[in-house]
Amino acid sequence: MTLHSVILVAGILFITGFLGVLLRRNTLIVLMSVELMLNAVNLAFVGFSRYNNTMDGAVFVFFIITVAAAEVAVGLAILVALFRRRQTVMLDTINQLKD
Amino acid sequence: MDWTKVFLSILLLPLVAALVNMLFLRRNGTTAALVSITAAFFSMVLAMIALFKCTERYSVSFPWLSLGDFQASMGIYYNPMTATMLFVVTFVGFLIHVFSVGYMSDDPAKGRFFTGLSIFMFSMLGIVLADNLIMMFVFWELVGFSSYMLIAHYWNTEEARSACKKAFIMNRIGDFGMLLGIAWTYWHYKTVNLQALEVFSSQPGFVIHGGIALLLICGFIGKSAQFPLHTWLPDAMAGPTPVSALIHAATMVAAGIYFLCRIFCILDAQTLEVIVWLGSGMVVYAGICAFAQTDIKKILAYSTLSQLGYMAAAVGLGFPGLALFHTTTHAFFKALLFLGSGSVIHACHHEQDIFKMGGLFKKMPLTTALFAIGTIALCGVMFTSGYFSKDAIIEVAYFKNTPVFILLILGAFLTAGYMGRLFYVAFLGSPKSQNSEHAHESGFFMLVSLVVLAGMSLIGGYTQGWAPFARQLVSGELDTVHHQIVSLQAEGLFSVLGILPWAIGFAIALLFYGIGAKKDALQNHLPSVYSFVNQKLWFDEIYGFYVRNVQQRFADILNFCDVVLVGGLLVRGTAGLVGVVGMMARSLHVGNIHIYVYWFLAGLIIYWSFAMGYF
Amino acid sequence: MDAYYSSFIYLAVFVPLITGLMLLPMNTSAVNTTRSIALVGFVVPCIVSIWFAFGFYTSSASGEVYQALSSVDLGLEGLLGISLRFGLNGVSMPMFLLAGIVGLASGLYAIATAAHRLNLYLALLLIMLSGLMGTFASTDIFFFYFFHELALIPTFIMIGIWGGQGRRTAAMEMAVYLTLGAMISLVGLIMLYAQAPAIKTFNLIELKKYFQATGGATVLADNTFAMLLFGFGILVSLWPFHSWAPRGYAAAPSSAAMLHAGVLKKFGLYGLIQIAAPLLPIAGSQWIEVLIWLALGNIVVIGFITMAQRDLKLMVGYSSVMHMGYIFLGIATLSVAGMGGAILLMFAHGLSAALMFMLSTSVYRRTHSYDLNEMGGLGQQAPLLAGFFIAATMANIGLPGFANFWGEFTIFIALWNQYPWVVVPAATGVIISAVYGLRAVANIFFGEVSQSLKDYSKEHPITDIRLGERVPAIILLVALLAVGLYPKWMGDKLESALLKDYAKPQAVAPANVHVN
Amino acid sequence: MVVGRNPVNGAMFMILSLVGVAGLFVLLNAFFLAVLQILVYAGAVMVLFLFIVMLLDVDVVSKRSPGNLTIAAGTVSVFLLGLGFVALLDRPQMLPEPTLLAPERLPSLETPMAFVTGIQAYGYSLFTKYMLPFQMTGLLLLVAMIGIIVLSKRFENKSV
Repeated sequence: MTLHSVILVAGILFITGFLGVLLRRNTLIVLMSVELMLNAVNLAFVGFSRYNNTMDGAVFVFFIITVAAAEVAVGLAILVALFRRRQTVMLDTINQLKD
Repeated sequence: MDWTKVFLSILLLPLVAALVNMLFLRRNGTTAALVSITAAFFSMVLAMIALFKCTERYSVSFPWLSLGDFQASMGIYYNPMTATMLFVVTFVGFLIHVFSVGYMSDDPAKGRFFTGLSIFMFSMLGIVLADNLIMMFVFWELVGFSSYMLIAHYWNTEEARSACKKAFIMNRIGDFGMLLGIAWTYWHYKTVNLQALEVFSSQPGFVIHGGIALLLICGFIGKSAQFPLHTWLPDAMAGPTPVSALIHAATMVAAGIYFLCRIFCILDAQTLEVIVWLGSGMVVYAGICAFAQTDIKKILAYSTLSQLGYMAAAVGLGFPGLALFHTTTHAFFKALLFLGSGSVIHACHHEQDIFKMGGLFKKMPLTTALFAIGTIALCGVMFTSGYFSKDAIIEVAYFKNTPVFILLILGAFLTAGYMGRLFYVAFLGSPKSQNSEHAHESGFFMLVSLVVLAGMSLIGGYTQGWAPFARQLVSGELDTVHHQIVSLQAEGLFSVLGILPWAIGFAIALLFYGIGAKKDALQNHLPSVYSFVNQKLWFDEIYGFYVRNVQQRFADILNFCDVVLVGGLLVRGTAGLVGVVGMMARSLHVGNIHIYVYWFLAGLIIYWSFAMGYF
Repeated sequence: MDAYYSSFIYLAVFVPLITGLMLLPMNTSAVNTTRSIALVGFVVPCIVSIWFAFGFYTSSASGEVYQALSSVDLGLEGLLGISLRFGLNGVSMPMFLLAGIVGLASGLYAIATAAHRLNLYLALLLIMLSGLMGTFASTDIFFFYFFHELALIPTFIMIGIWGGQGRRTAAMEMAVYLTLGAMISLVGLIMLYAQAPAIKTFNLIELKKYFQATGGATVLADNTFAMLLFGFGILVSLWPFHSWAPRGYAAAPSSAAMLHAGVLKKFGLYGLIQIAAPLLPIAGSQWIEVLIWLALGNIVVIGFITMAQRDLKLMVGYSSVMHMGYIFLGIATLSVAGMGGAILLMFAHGLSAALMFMLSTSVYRRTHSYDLNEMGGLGQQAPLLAGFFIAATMANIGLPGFANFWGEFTIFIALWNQYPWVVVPAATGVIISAVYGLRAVANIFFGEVSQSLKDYSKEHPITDIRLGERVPAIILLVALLAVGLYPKWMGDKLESALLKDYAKPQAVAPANVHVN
Repeated sequence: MVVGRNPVNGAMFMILSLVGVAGLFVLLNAFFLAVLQILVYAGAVMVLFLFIVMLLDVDVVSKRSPGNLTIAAGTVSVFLLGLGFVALLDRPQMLPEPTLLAPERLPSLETPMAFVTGIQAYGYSLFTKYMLPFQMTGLLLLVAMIGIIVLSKRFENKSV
C-alpha cells in the first residue's frame, strides 16, 4: 500500500466525477458526481494523513462528510423545489440565474 | 473696597439684563427697557465710583483656558485710560438707554432692541476692561455681533438686510488681521497681557516688531471704519437712531481708538506713520463726502468718520492721551447730535432727508438749541469741549508734521461747512414737507438725555474738572503740547486758528446754501462736483464689483470644478469603472452550469501549474 | 471605584442598543409607547455622559489619565487580544459627552417630528447612538472600529428609506466612500496591531505604552500612518475626498444628518488624535505637510464652494466639510495646544453642525424650499426660529461665547508657532464663513417677504418654532455656551490627557513666558 | 454512472464506488472513517438520492452529444490527470511506505496528533484543536436544516 496508489485512485475518482459534472445534464447526476469528487478528495486526505502521520487530514474528512451531507440535503431540496416549478431537472434549461 | 467685584459688576450687569430680557421679556418691551436701564444705571454708578475712588492701577486675571503652550486668561487691567472710557461708555450708554425709551416707544420689538443694547454695553465694557489681547479680541468680536444685531433691528427692510451683513463682514476682515497679529504677538513677545507688554516695552533692548503692529491695527481699521474698510459705517445708519448714536459716539468706533491706545507701547514708528496718514486722509475724505449727503444721519456718520481721523492722527503722532480726550468729548457731542437727529426724525415721522425738513426751530425749539450746542462743539467753537480736544490735536500736528497739520485744518473747515449746511437747511427757514410741518417737541425721556449730553458737550473739555486719576491720562500730554507751542511762539497763530476754520466754514455754508434751502446748492450749481463727491471715490462700486464679479465668479468656478471634476469625473468615474468591472464579471455568470465547470477547470490548471512551479 | 464608574458606561452604550432592538418589532401604531421607550434610550446616555463630564477628575495620583476602565473578555482575548474594553480619558470624554448631547437632541427632534414608520426610524437612531457611545468609550481598537460600523450602517439605511431628493445616489456615494475609508483605516489599525507582536493586543493603552517605548520609526509605521490618515481622512471628508458629505447630508433625514455630521464624522479625527498620532509620532510628522495642504484645501477651496451654494442644506453640508479643515490643521501641529484646540472644535462643531442641520430642516418645514434666492422675510413670521438660526450661524462662524471660537482660536495660535504662513490662508476661512453664513441668514430671514414664500404661506400658514424643535435647539445651544463661556473646565481635562501623549515630541517648543 | 443515462443505475454505481472508497479507508487503517462513509454516504445520502430520483421520476432523457467545448474540457482534464501521474512517477523517492503506529497510543495535546486508528483520537481532535470548526459544522447543519424547511415550505405556500 503506497501513497502512490491511493493518490492514483483518488485522481481517477476525481476525474470521473469531474467528467460527470461536465458531461451530464441531469442535475441529480451532476450532484452525485460532485459527491464523487468530494469522496476522491476524502481519499486523498486520508492518504496524506497517513503519509504525514498526523490526525489533521482524517479529521478534515469528518468535516467534509458532514458538509457534504448537508450540501446534498440542501441541494436536493432546491432540486425538488425547482422541479415543482419547472417540471425539469435538466441543466441546460435551468439558466435563470443569469438574470 | 473689592475692586474686582466692582469691575465684574460693571461688566456683568448688562449681560444679566440681556439674559433676563432674552429669556423672559421678549414680549414685554416696557419691562425689558426698565431692566436694561437699571443695569446701565448701576453700571454707570459703579463706573463713577471707580473713577473717583479707585486711584491706582489695578489688575486681576483669571486663567480661562490652558492647553499646553496655549494659555488664555480673562482679566481686568484698570488704568487712567480704562477709567475714562468706563465712564464715557457707561454714561453715554445710559443716556442712550434713556433716550431709547422715548424713541422706541411704539416699536413692537422693544424687547429685542433692549436685549441688543445690553449685549452691546456688555461687550464694549469687556473691551474697555480687558487685560489681554485675547480677551479684547473676544469682546471685539462680540461688539461686532451686537452691532450686527442692532443694525438689523428693522430686519424686514432691504437696507438693514445688507447693512448689517456689510458691517459684520467688514469688521471680520479687520479682525482677520488682528487675529494674525495676536497669534504673532503671542509667540513673539511670549505674552498677550497688556500690562506685561507695557513692562516689556519699557525695558532696554526691547525691539518692537513692525509686522505685528501692522497686523494688529487691522482690527482698528475695521472697527473704527478707517480706510479702506470705512464703507460699512454710513450704511449702518439703517439701524434705529439710538443705535447709531451708540455705535458712533461712545462705543464701537471709539473701541478702535481705545485699542490703539492700549497697545500703543508695541506700535513702531512706521506703523504710527501709517496711522497718521490713514487718519488725516480720512479727516478730509469724509468731510468732503458729507457734502453730498442729504440724509441727516449719514451726514453725521461721515462727520464721525472725519472725527475718527482726528483721533487716529493723534495716536499716530504719538499722543494717545489726546486721542482718548477727543474720543471722550466726541462721545458727548456726537451722541448729542445723533440723539438730537433722532429726536428730529421721531418728530418728523421718520423723515430723514434734510431738504424735506426745515423750520424745525419753531416747532421744537429745545431740540434745535441742543442740536446747535452739539454742532458748535463738533466744530470746535471756542470754550466748548470740542475746541479743547481738537485744537490740541491740531497743535500737535503743527509741531510734528506740517502736511498733516494742513489736512487737519482743512478738515476743521469742512466740518463747519457741512454742519452749517445741515443746520441751516434742516432747522431754519420754513417747513418743506408735511412731516416737518407736523413736527412736535419730543417727550421727556428723549429731552432729558439730550440736555445732560449738551451740558457735557459744553463742559466736558475742561480737564481741570476731571477726576484726578483720569486726568493723568491727558494732563501730561496737554502740558507737553502747551510747552511746545509756547516754545515755538505759536500761541498767536492758534488763537486765530481756533476761530478761523469754523467761522469761515459756517459763513461759506450760510452764503452758499442759504437758510432753509429747498434744493442742494452744490447739486444745482456744480452738478459735476456734486456727483463726483456723491460717488465717494467709488469704494462701494469697487467692493460690489469685487464681490459680484471676482469673488462670486471664483466661487462658482470652484463649485463647478467640484461638482464636475471631483463629484463627476472622480466619483462617477470610479463608480463607472466599478460598473464596467461588474459588467465584465457579470458576463461570466451566464447561468449555465457547464460554463462554471470550465472556469473550475481553468482554475485547476492555473493552480496545478503554480504547484509545479511554472509561475 | 472604577468598576462602579464603568458600569455606567455599559449603561450608556447598551441601553440605546437594547431599547433600539426593543423598538424593532414594535407595532407601528403604538406611537406613544414607541416614543417613551425611545426617550429612555436617548436620555440615559446623555445623563451618563454629562455626569461623567462633571465627575471627571483632572489627573489622578498615579498619573493614569484613563478612568472608569473595565474589560470583558469575550473569548477572543487569548486568541487575538480583543476584549470589550471601556474607559475614558480627557480626549474621549468630550467626544462621549458630545455623542450623548447630540444623541439626545437628535432623538428629541426625531420623536417630535414623527416620520412614517417611526419605530424603525427611532430604532435605527438608537442603534446609531449606541454605536457612537461605544466608539468613544472603547479603549480597544477593535471595538472602537466595531462600534463605528454599528453606527455607520443605520445611516445608510436611514438615508435610503427616509432620505430626500436624490437619496439613492447620495446613499450609494456615501456608502462607497465611507466603506472605502473604513476599510483603509481598518487595514491601518490591523497593521498597528501587527507591529506590536510582543504584546499582541488591541488594547489601546497597552499599545500606546508599547509604541512610546519602541518608537516606531520604520517604513511600515510610515505606511501605517498613511493608511490611517487617508482612511480616517475619507471618513472625515478631507479634501478632495469630500464630495459624499454635502450631498449625503442634503439627502439624509435631519436626525441622521445631525448624528452623522455632528458626531460620527468625528470618529476619524478622534482616531487620528487618540490612536494614529500618539502611536506613530515620527511617522506622523512625515505626513504633516501633505495634511496641511489638504486641510487648506478644505478651508479655502471648500469655503469658496460653500459661498457659491444656492441650496441651504448643501451650504450647511459644505460648511461642515470646511470646518474639518481647521481640525486637521490643529492635528497637524502635533502639539498639546493644537490637539486641544482640535478637540474643542470637534466638540463645538458637532453641536453647531447638528444645530444647523436641524434648523435648516425647520426652515424647510415652513417654506418648503431650500433655495436661498427664493426665500426672504421669514423672520417676520418666525422670529424665534430666526433667533435660533442666527445663534447657530454665529456659533458656526466662531463667535466668541460659543465653543467654536476657542477651538479655532487655539488652533490658529498653536499653528502659528510652527507654520505661521499657514495661518494666513487658514484664517481667511473666518471671513469666508462669515460671508456665507450671514448671507444665508439675510436671505432667509431678513428683508421683505419673498413672492414664493407669500404664495406658499397662503395655503400653509407659517408658525414659529415649536416646542419639539425648541428643546433640542436649546440643549445644543446651552452646551455650546457652557464650553464657550468657560472653556477651562473642559480644557483642563483635555490637557491632562494630551500632555501624556504629546508632551514628548514637542520638547522643542519654547517655554511660554507668562507675566501676570 | 457517468456513462449510463439512467439515474437509478447511476446511483447504484455510485453506492458501489462509495463502498469501494470505504474499503480503501479500511486499507489505510482509517476504520472510523470507513464506517462513517458507509453510514452517511451509502446509508443516508444515497438513499436520499434514490428517494428523490423516485419522487421526481425523471425519464431517461434524449441523447444529446456534448458540445465541442465540453469535449475539449474533458480531454484537458484527462490530460491533466495523466500529467499528474507522470509527475508522481517522476519522483519515486518521495514515496516511502508510511509506518503504522500502535493504535492505542494516545497523543499529547501540544504536539501534532499522530495518526491513530482508534476512535478516541477523533474525539480528542474534535474537542480540542478543531473545537471551533466543529461548532461551526453544527451551526452549518442547523442552517441547512432551517434552509431545507424554508425551501420546501415556501413553495408549498405558493403552489396552493
